[in-house]
Amino acid sequence: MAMSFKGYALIGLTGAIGLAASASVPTYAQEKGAIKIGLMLPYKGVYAVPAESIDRGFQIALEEFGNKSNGRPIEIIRADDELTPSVGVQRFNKFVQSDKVALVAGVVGSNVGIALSELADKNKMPMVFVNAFADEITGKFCSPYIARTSFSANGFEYASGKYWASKGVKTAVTMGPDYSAGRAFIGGFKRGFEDNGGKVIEEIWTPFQKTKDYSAALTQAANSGAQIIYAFYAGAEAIQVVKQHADFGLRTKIPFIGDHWVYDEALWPALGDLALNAQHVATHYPSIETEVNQKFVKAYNAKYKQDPDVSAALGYDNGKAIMLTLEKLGGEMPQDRAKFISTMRDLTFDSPRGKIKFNAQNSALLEKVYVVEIVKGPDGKMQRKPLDQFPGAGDLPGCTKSF
Amino acid sequence: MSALEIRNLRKAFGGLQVISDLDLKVPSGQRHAVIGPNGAGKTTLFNIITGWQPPTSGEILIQGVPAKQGRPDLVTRGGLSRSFQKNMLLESVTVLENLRVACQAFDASRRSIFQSCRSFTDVVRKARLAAEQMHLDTVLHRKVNELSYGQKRQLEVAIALCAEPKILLMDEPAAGTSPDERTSLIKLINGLSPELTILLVEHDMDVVFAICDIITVLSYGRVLATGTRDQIQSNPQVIQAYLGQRHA
Amino acid sequence: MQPFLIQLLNGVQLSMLVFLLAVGLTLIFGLMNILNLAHGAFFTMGAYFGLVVANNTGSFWLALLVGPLLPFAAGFILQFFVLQPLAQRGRSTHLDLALLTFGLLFATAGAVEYIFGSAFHSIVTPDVLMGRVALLGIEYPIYRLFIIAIGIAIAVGLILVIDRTLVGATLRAGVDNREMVTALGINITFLFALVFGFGSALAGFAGVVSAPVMSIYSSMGIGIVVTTFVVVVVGGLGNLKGSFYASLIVGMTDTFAQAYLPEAELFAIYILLIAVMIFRPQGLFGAVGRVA
Amino acid sequence: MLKVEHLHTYYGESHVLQGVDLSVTTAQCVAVLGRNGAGKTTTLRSILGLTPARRGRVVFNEIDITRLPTHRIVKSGIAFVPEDRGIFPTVTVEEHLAIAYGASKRRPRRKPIEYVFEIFPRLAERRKSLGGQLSGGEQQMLAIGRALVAGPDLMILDEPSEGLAPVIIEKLEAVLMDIKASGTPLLLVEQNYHLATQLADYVYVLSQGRVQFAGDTKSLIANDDIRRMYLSV
Amino acid sequence: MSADVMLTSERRAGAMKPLPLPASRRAYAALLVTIGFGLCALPSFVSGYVMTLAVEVMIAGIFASGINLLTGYTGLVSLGQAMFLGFGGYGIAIGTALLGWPLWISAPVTLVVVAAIAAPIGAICTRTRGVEFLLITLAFSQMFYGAAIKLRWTNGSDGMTGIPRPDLSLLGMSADNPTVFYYYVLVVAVLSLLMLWRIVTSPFGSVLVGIRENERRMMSMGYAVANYKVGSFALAAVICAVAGILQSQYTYFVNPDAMSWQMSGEGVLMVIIGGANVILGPFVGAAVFVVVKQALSMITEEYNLFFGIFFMLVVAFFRGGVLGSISALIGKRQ
Repeated sequence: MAMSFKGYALIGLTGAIGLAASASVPTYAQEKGAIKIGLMLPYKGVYAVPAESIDRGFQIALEEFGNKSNGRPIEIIRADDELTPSVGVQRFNKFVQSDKVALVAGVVGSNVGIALSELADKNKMPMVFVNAFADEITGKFCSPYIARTSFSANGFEYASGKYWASKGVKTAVTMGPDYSAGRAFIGGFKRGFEDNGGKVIEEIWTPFQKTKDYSAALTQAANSGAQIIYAFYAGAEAIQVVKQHADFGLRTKIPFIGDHWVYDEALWPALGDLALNAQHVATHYPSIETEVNQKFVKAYNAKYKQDPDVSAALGYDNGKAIMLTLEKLGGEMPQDRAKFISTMRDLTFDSPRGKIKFNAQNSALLEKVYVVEIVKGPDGKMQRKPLDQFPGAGDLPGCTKSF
Repeated sequence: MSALEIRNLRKAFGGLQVISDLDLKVPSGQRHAVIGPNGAGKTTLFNIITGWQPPTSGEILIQGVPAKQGRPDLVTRGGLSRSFQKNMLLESVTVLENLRVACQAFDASRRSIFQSCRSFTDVVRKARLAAEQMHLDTVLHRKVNELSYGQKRQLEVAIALCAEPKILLMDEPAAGTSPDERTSLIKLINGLSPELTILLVEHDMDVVFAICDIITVLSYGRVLATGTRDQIQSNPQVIQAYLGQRHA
Repeated sequence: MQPFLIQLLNGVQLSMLVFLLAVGLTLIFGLMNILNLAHGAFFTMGAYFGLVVANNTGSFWLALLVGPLLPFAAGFILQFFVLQPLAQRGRSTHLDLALLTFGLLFATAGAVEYIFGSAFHSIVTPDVLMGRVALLGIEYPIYRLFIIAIGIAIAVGLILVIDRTLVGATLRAGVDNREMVTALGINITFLFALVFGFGSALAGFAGVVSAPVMSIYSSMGIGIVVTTFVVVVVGGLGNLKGSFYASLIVGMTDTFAQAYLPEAELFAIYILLIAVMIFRPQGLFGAVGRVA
Repeated sequence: MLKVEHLHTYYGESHVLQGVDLSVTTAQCVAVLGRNGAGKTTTLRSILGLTPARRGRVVFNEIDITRLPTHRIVKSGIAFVPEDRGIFPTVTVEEHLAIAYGASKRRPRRKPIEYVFEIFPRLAERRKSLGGQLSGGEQQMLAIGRALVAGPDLMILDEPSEGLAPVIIEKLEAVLMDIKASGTPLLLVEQNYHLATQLADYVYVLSQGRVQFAGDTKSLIANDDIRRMYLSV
Repeated sequence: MSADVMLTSERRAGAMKPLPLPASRRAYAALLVTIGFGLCALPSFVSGYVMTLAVEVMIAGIFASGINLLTGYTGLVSLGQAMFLGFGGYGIAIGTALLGWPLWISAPVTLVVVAAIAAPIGAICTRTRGVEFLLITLAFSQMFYGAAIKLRWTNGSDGMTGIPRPDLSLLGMSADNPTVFYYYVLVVAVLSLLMLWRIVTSPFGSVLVGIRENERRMMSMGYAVANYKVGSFALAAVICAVAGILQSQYTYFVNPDAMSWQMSGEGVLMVIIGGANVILGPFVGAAVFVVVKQALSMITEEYNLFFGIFFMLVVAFFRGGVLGSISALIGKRQ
């Protein structure tokens, strides 16, 4: 039972070999010249589809700048956070300590975003979120090292609540995945809806990434007596819930209303006719007739032979904000890395979805939110038809730090 | 007072009556054997006495105290220790460690968490003594799974002795041993303190006669006869049930 | 009342799906004393193989028929060439084997991702089973009723086979006394491997059946296998009828917790399991007649 | 027809059989006697491949069966009645017979199951009962019946009389006599000296995993020393 | 207390024969010291990332050591130890973030609470054995995992952030610095290891080994086995909770994933890789695990596949784990 000394010797030997081996791992010499950007996205799992689009949009933005900033090449190092905070932390550490990146971009899940915000702050590593819409990211967890190039959940969904209340809907039941972003989106809708005379009767939360069969939740929702179901789901979860809503014959009883993630272009092949005639809020759709957007859509179409979805547009904005900031800084990451983020905060630029400005907590603000309907176009393909448009709402307060 | 007294013991598995109306008294210091054909209920009897199985009804007094059901550890603490028919040893640790753990069970140190076992030298000394008693001192630092079968049988008894019991139950201690091993085992057992009460289950009649003065014959869960060697050998019932008609 | 009825049906439907998985697990445990943590892997294999068949032929029914063949082969091979020899060498305890199958569970999820990527897939519901039927004042999707019917049919079929046929008698005999069955001239190793394969095939079958309702994705088997363990333990390890009733109990608990007590939906079944283990460690439906 | 040569068998490290030789010829009943732990049961288990021998040879009907798996050995024509009778508690009497019949390739009698019910009318009465509900005697009958339906060339019985009441043993003796008379050779391990000497033509006495005596039954009865040393009180 | 100690040391000098030891004992001791120095000096000659990996290895090693006490020493294979990893992390998070206690109060309180929760859980679980034990521990951990996802005041599946590292400003250091944190974890790991070493060589530990070897025999020796099993369960839980505290400090946050059954499975795997019932086995296992996982994730996205296969091979062919196999090899050659 007590270990023999032979045992010790073995352990010692093994340990020594292990140490020698680990010591001999070559440490990556900082390549002079290239600026390394760590791009962290959930390439696998329920958000694999938006992740892929973001990556593509990000590349389009970089190509616009010739993949160079002030003559220095840009190198993207990718990592998969698996939409799991603990994995995200490991990948982040690898970015910082092994890959020696200049900054980290990406991140879809707000759960991962929350975990990383603290880490970025402690490591003084600039972190430019592409999604991570939860209001807390730039509220409670705000940091001089963190920026978000998209928008906050409240800024977007408040308009949705307002729109549906204005359409005469009095009561709603909400459904969403039970995690930070889900709560933030549904919360935004609820504020907009109730501020304008609506009433959310019941909130149903399904476990994030765990629920595959929504029959029990949908049955409860249908039974709540509300006029509509308002939901936030994305990727695979969205397909699942929309299909099951139809399976149970609820389309005639209680409409299932969502936003541009529930009815994302990327999901149209899977949803088929179920997406048709859905009305939803959007920050971007391909046919927005601005010069910047048309240019982006063209470039995207040329490279990927399809129209960009909203995630691609957000990925593009993420890349563009980073490139513009680098340009302003002369292609150098400043010694004080907080300066990178504060430089970004001062940017104003045109993006496919409108003019981008940042607030004091480094979160991009929405210039406008569109309401669209999915219709069959003259070519028989589905497309979006604009119905209405609102100004984006402000972010929720909560940041106690000042920078 | 008897060292062990069994009153009116019954045990049934489902509808099958394994032990019925069994009474047995073993006075202090007696060497008592229980024999009987397979399926006579010997092992069940042992399991009930040692608290492994609850009786259907009846009472067991160890040193005058009723035995607690379902707690073999308390039975051992009450002064009754057993060896097993099939070796039940701590196979991958040393002989000394087996014995040390056995002795430690009766030492206050057994609950100590932050002191090395070796610092409790009393326990180690007792363990060494137990080993010497059963002639295992030459293999103290061998792992049990490296021992010969005979040595394992000796260790089986030695562990039971570490509890310093008043009553020792031995379940076929000689099963599977060679004649030499058997002879030495008998010698060792006969060398134990005469105050120790021994209850022995054994098939090998040579071993039984060499160790015990009183023999109880069990058949179908009942006591057929109790008596000395001669009484048993001349009992017609015993001859019929156990020894065979043509063979007495 | 109506929503309650729908939830009831939802519960039965989930129960039957879980039952299809639990059957194999409990048969394998009852006969071979192996806790097959890889059971979820066979669920995944069946679903993906069914998906391949459905994509190439466009037939759901063919997928349902052919999909389980791959898990059958995999299960047979696993038992006959890996688990059985390891167990026979006497070096591996049933816990080692359980851990080995744990590795297989993850290897399968990884392999599936390697081949099919991480996207979510679905098999289209066949036209016959599309739509809803009206009953007792509610409308319910036909496909989900189909799942219920399949579950009950397989439960009844299996119980009949095991209670009434020679093969069933041989299996019961194998549970009672494996060595004696060998000594009657029966190649029990082969027979058990067949049963292992059959149990795996049922898991694969469940994978195909569930595809139109739930998605097909690489780690689909990892989540559901834990629920299946709960069923198998609540029903009494190795007890076929027990696992049928336990499927119903667990499926209902899960569905009704989701519907009426969402705070507890993720752990209601575990509380159930722990309660059962405290009061009846041998499972609700005893150890009597383990397979039958 | 059965020849066992220099059989050495181990349980783990324990050397149980230390070179056992024995043989059974056609229409003969052979008994193996000895005390508990002498290696009798192990000898049978080694013949059947349940505890394979490490060294030595078992030849049956001119085929070397030493390394064959048990089910193949049984299929080659050996039927086994184990010491604990090996009755399946959750299987009915009828099914017991059906399983054994189904497993054997040879189908010697037209209706072997009916034949067993003829020999053991008690079993016919209980054909729907589960194995676990049978009494000890009924279980023993079933175990023998189950061995018979396979139509074996050799029957091996391990202590058939164990745990049976004397009346039942008498009945058992009669049945075994019949089987012997019908031409099926028997290999029998027995502690019941009386039964063994009644049935057997030839006797082996085992002790310490070795054959200590081999000879016809008469010579054993005549040999007091052997009986005293290796068999009983 | 001190009288006792004196007594025993007197006895040691007097009565106990010195155990026969190999002459090379000093050489082994020297080797151990060398390793110690090596670990202390590690930060001065490797990159920050290797140090981060070393931190991960040590934390995983402590976690696996807790499992080893239960699995390797007591013979109870649990698939639910991750719940205590999570308890450690959540305990510290609740103490510091929700209740506002300082770390030096939160940490010991967490460990005490974990022991208090683990004891009744252990009492229920250890009534079963083998596969049932495996499944009931799994059920318990799944239950807490589910509860952690659902609980609002611990932020549900998002988990809790802002977990502080120790305040070392008195020493003029900040634990946010990777090197300082490395030393902090090293110290805790060595202390945990020493504690574990104490436990397994103690009388209590020898009873646990006895239970692993033959539970029935231990009962018939007079041990109230059930109590020891519960004790072992609770101690193992505390060690796992220590790892949980470190893990949450390392990442500054904790979420329900810490309690997932995959996490428990990985812990068991580390024990098996390293060699069960060897005190350093879990650390070796953790090192192999972390390094292999890291290497695989650099080479391929599909490390689940290779990892699963690796797992199967280890279980099937290297029962004694790395240390056990090396030791068996050397044993054969001698």
